[in-house]
Amino acid sequence: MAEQIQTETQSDSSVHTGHPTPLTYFKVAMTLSVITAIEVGIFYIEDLGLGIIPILVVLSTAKFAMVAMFYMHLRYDAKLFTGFFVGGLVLALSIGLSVLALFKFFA
Amino acid sequence: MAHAEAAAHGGEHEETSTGLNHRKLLMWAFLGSDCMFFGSLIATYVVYFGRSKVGPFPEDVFSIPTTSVSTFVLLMSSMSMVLAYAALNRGSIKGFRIWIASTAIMGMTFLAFQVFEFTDFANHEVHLDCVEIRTNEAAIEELTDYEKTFVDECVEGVDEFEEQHGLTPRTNLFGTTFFTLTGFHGAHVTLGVIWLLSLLFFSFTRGGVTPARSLDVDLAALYWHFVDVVWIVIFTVVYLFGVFPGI
Amino acid sequence: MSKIDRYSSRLVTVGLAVLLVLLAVGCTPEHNQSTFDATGPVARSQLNLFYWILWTAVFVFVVVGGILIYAAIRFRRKPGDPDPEQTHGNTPLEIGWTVAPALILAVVAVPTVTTIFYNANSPDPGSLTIDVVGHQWWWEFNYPHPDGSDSVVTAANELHIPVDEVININLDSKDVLHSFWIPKIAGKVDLVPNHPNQMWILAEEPGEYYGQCAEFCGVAHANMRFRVIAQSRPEFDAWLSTQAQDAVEPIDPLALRGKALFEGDARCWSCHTVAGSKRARGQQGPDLTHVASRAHLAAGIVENTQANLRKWLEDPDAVKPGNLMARDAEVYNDPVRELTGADVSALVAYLRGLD
Amino acid sequence: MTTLAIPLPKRPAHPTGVLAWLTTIDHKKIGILYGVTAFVLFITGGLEALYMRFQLAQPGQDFVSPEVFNQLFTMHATTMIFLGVMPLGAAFFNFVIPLQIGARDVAFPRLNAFSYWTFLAGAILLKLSWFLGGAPNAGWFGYAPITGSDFNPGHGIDYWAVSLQVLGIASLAAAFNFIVTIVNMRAPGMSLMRMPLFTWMTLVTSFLLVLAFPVITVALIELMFDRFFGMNFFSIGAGANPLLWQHLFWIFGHPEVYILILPAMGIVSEIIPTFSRKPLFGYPVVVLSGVIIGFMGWMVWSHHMFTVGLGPVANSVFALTTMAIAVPTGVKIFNWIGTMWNGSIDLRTPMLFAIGFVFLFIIGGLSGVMHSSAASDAQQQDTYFIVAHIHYVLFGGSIMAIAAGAYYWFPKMTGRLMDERMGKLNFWLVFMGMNISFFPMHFLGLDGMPRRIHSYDSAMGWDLWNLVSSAGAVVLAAGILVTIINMVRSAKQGEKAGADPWDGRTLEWSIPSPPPEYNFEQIPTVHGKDAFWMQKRQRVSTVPVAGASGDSHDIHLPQPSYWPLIASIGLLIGAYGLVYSATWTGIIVGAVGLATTVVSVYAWSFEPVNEPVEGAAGH
Ligand code: HEA
Ligand code: HEA
Ligand code: HEC
Ligand code: CUA
Ligand SMILES: [Cu+2]
Repeated sequence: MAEQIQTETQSDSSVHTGHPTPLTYFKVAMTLSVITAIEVGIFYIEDLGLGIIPILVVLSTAKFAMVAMFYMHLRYDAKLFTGFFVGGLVLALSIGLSVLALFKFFA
Repeated sequence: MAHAEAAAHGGEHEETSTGLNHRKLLMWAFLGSDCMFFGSLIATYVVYFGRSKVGPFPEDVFSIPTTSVSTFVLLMSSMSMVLAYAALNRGSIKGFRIWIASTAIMGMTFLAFQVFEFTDFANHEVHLDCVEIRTNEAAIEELTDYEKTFVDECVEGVDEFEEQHGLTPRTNLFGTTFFTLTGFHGAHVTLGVIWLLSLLFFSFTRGGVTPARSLDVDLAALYWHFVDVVWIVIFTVVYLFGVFPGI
Repeated sequence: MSKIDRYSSRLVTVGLAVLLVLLAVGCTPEHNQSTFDATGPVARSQLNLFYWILWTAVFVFVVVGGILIYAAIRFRRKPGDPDPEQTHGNTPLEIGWTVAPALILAVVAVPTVTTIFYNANSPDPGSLTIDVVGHQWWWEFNYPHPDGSDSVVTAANELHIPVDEVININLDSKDVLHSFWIPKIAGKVDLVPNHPNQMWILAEEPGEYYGQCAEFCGVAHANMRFRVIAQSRPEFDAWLSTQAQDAVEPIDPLALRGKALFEGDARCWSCHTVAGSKRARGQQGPDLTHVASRAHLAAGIVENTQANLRKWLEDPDAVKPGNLMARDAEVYNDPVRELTGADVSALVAYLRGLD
Repeated sequence: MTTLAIPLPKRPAHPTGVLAWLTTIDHKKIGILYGVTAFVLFITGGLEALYMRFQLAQPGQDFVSPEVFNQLFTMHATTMIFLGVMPLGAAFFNFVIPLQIGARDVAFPRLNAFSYWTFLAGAILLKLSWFLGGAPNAGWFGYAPITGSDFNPGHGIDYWAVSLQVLGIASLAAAFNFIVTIVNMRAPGMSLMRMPLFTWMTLVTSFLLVLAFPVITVALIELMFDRFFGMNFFSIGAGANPLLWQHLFWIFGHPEVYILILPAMGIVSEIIPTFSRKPLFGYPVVVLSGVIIGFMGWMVWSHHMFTVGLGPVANSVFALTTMAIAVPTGVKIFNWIGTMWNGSIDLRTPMLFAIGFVFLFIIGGLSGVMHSSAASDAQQQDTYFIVAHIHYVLFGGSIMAIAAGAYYWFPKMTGRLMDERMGKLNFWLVFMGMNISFFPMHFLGLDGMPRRIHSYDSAMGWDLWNLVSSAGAVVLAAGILVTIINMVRSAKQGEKAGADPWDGRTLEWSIPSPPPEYNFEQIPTVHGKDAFWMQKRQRVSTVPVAGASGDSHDIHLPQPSYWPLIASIGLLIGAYGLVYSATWTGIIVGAVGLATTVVSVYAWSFEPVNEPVEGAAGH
């Protein structure tokens, strides 16, 4: 079991599936721009009310994920890196949300 | 070639227990840690959201179109950063220089926007068209909460009311938390720009920046992209949610 | 039983005895702030919960600590011992000692949650409500006016409550954090500026209870105390209606001179309120309208006697180091305005009359 | 594998004397520096405690003024936690970890030196406050708003905030370093589940550090901005909520207490198997429980805020999560006992301290569970009952384990054993003193004695137990005096230890004491847990890794460097300037310090790398 853990990481790091090309990077950039444009666009639709929150959360999470996966090449890199980063990220997110809840922010 | 290939992957085939490079591991651990840093700043901002006792409030000062442009610039800088790294790995030092320079320039553009924004907020003026207010009942509804508190200044004979009510870090909770959060993001960007410019500079020295040492660039790039994703969050949470008129 | 076994079981017995003796001498309900002498439902619910957990903890301690010491003694190495068997674990055992603590905790968790909710929700939100405001380093108590109007009756440092009635308390602070604690009646709740809190209390027996600020609040934190006087309803009503009245006008010439000083050169008026006086409307210090009716001075620090009042006015810092009157009142920090012995006598005469 | 273009310079002649210590980047020397410095600082914290105990020995005493008393408890706790226990832990991380994992150094040796010097800078800055206008006085958790300039003019709080930031930089740098070292530099064959327990707990602790310190960094930044620039984070007039500070502080603070105890648990998990001659019982579960404790440490912070008015729902949730931590902690305790069971127990001093640790920690942990019951905690919070808990877990826990570790690894560090008879005396004095001093505090707390009071009235009935407690502190001090004497004497004339005085189980015992600079002549290959024990008993040989040189002359170690030291001096100067940033002198001094640091960081990164061939890159 222990051995497995190690060899797994080892093999992960040496697998390089389909390296991205500048074209990929460009496509990602275009997608990011389009999403940003959508975000700013729907911002002016007042009728959305509170509904804008989930929409924007989803859209900006998508942007965040794309940058992390492609530009920071987490998608192609060792899982351990993703672990370190996502660990901090998820912890920050959950604690942040708990603090807001404790301040009755959602009430 | 085999050499460049190895380097292209950030020297992953090192003789370490995991095969991963020390510095790269350090960088990722640092980024995880920095999430907690920005998480705390953002939480502070949100906890105090809407609790300022005096204005100006977000809707008085924010300009979404302006910030959208600077956001766009920062996003594009991430693209040019990754292209710089790709160029270096291809062995094109010239391509690298071009892209890294444009990344730094876009970073500086973003900072310039921020400086502009900060001074603009600090010099914010309350501006009321008193004639309009007197003649058109609905005009008051259009004002922000903060501006409404000045409606009484529109006494007979005043056609236009104008007064400086800037937002500084001392003005209210909003000013304090906003400037601190975006200021620390700006400080990260500044550090990044210095880093990028150093890389550009050393690409002119012998053996300074080479495909074999692309890890140096990789680390700077990770940092840069991280600063970018933090802005993605700030832009949504602070700017878009902050002044969305529908909420 | 081997010698070692006997030895260690005796050790455990002795240890247990020592522990029980310690616990017995440790509980001293007669002490002023003992939590073992609960005289109200809130404190009692907390005490019962405490006992429940205490015995659980003692049980765990005796068992686990006992086994630890037993093992340390029983398995001592003797010269020439071979290596012991190299066991690596025992799954059923390990599951057992994961589940057992979880079960014990469940036993503690249930009464914990019920008590939390019991204490949080006042059984009678409509009954007498007192606003408590914490100041560095004294207490302000505001009661609803007996005439039913919206105005309040302000007192300081002595909380009078009717016995056997639910009292609702609103807690607020104007400066730093404080904590409101009457060990025999209820556990503490903090006073947090910009974050008002509520609690409820009930005293079952008439009498005087000690209270104390429990959250560090600066130099005189140790001396930020108060008393709770629980009395019968009629006594309480009588007390409240006296407190609602304006201050007594002095007739004695010395006291009159004291009043003049108070409302004049000594500048006491800038910090203290004396109801009925036009000048004395200050808010920084305790309300002195009925200061003579209080049993203690300076937040429960000294008895309110003529001599102590004199000492207080001569040198407040000597009575209560660091207090804000000594720091900020001009008569103490501006040599030109210093009070003479005669001034003090006059002020004492005046204040002693304010009952 | 990255091959270096530049030829490695010849290994330089070693600097000698003081210079050798100032420029060293050898993890063992840095470990010793950490240990000695932190021990001295621990004693200063102890002296601060003794002052308090003298003052409180009898009612109504005037031995120290209330102002000074407030500074005493603030400095006592800040010192003990940040300058005592944490760096004492770091001393062991530094000295032991590379040896336990079979490495020649840490991943970033110069960063490691920087961590130490920066820690020293922070310590100096904090302690200087006593002499430069007054120490901080708002308690170790510095609750807003009493730390604000309105209620706290003067520079005490500035020193506190700034020095904690400096110490934070030191801790963060060290933690990153140890994460990379442990993840990346294990000897071949040492998989995660073969790592010694102490290494494991160090890894968990390091993760807690890198995730917890940014939070207090932000809290302190907010405090500093309020104080220096008149911002409003905690300004009541502007509508700020002081609970924000409390949340940020305890989100850091609770993981922090596990940062203080997990290394201790790691130490004990090494000592108990060694002196019982048995492998650690239930190794995977002990590892897992450590990880779970580290993880659950994030879900309980509001148990320090049961009385601030979070409401019954939040209080219940945090009460339950807090109680739950007793389960993984209990698992550890039971597995230690399981290790001793049927063992062959040698009650040498390290083992005595280890058993003392387990015993006292059970008491401290159980009083922790009592606090976790939010409703009854309303009677205990901010009383001496809490003070009792603090000291049972921190003294009975962390310090006892650190003492155990000191006796255990002293021979490895110095080549000499500590005196056994004095060791026993040491243990019993400390153990008795600690109980006499801290057990009565339970009674005092339940008897209504609040914490942080500079004096009390005889009428309250607290005289007896306070006197007993103070007497206990004197016994405790005597015990610690014995530690000092024993250490100093043994370092000079103690019995020669040899490589493996305890019949140890882990790799550090396979090399000479004190270890040569390069640690391992040949990097060992690991075939299981307790690698060295296996080698000794089962005759499994450790074979050198292909490629690693077998000849110590060929071992290239990173060279000593000035830059870490200079960078830290820059930080010290800069931080000192920051305290006075309201004045021009302050700003100038601060700028000079900052510039020094920036320059030395640049110089550092361009210094010839001189990486050892093995790939332990020192960048
Ligand atoms: C090393 C440091 C350390 C450690 C390890 C702990 C461990 C624990 N602490 Fe402690 N704590 C502090 C340091 C520490 N604490 C400090 C410094 C403060 C005060 C801060 C201040 O205000 O200044 C504090 C305060 C504090 C409070 C706040 C009290 C208040 O101010 O009102 C609480 C409340 O829940 C608490 C709870 C706990 C619990 C439940 C544990 C648990 O982790 C303990 C778990 C261990 C055991 C339970 C014992 C062994 C287990 C068994 C034998 C199994 C069987 C057990 C059962 C079934 C119960 N602690
Ligand atoms: C690791 C942490 C740690 C340690 C080891 C200690 C150790 C001790 N503590 Fe500490 N303490 C805390 C952490 C710690 N404490 C914390 C977090 C608080 C809360 C603070 C707050 O409220 O903010 C606290 C608070 C605290 C208080 C309560 C203050 C108050 O609320 O008013 C008291 C009171 O007695 C006290 C006493 C002691 C004593 C007597 C020791 C003893 O164990 C000390 C033993 C050491 C010595 C006695 C030194 C030996 C010295 C010599 C031998 C000198 C001779 C030699 C030479 C000069 C060469 N501590
Ligand atoms: C700067 C404000 C200030 C001024 C001026 C001032 N006081 Fe006070 N006074 C206080 C404060 C604050 C307290 C509460 C002290 C404490 O208990 O910590 C107090 C307490 C008292 C008390 C005790 C009240 C009680 O119930 O315990 C008396 C009596 C008193 N003041 C009388 C006077 C007299 C007489 C003068 C004028 C000579 C005076 N004060 C001037 C602030 C002031
Ligand atoms: Cu008020 Cu302590
Ligand atoms: Cu805690």
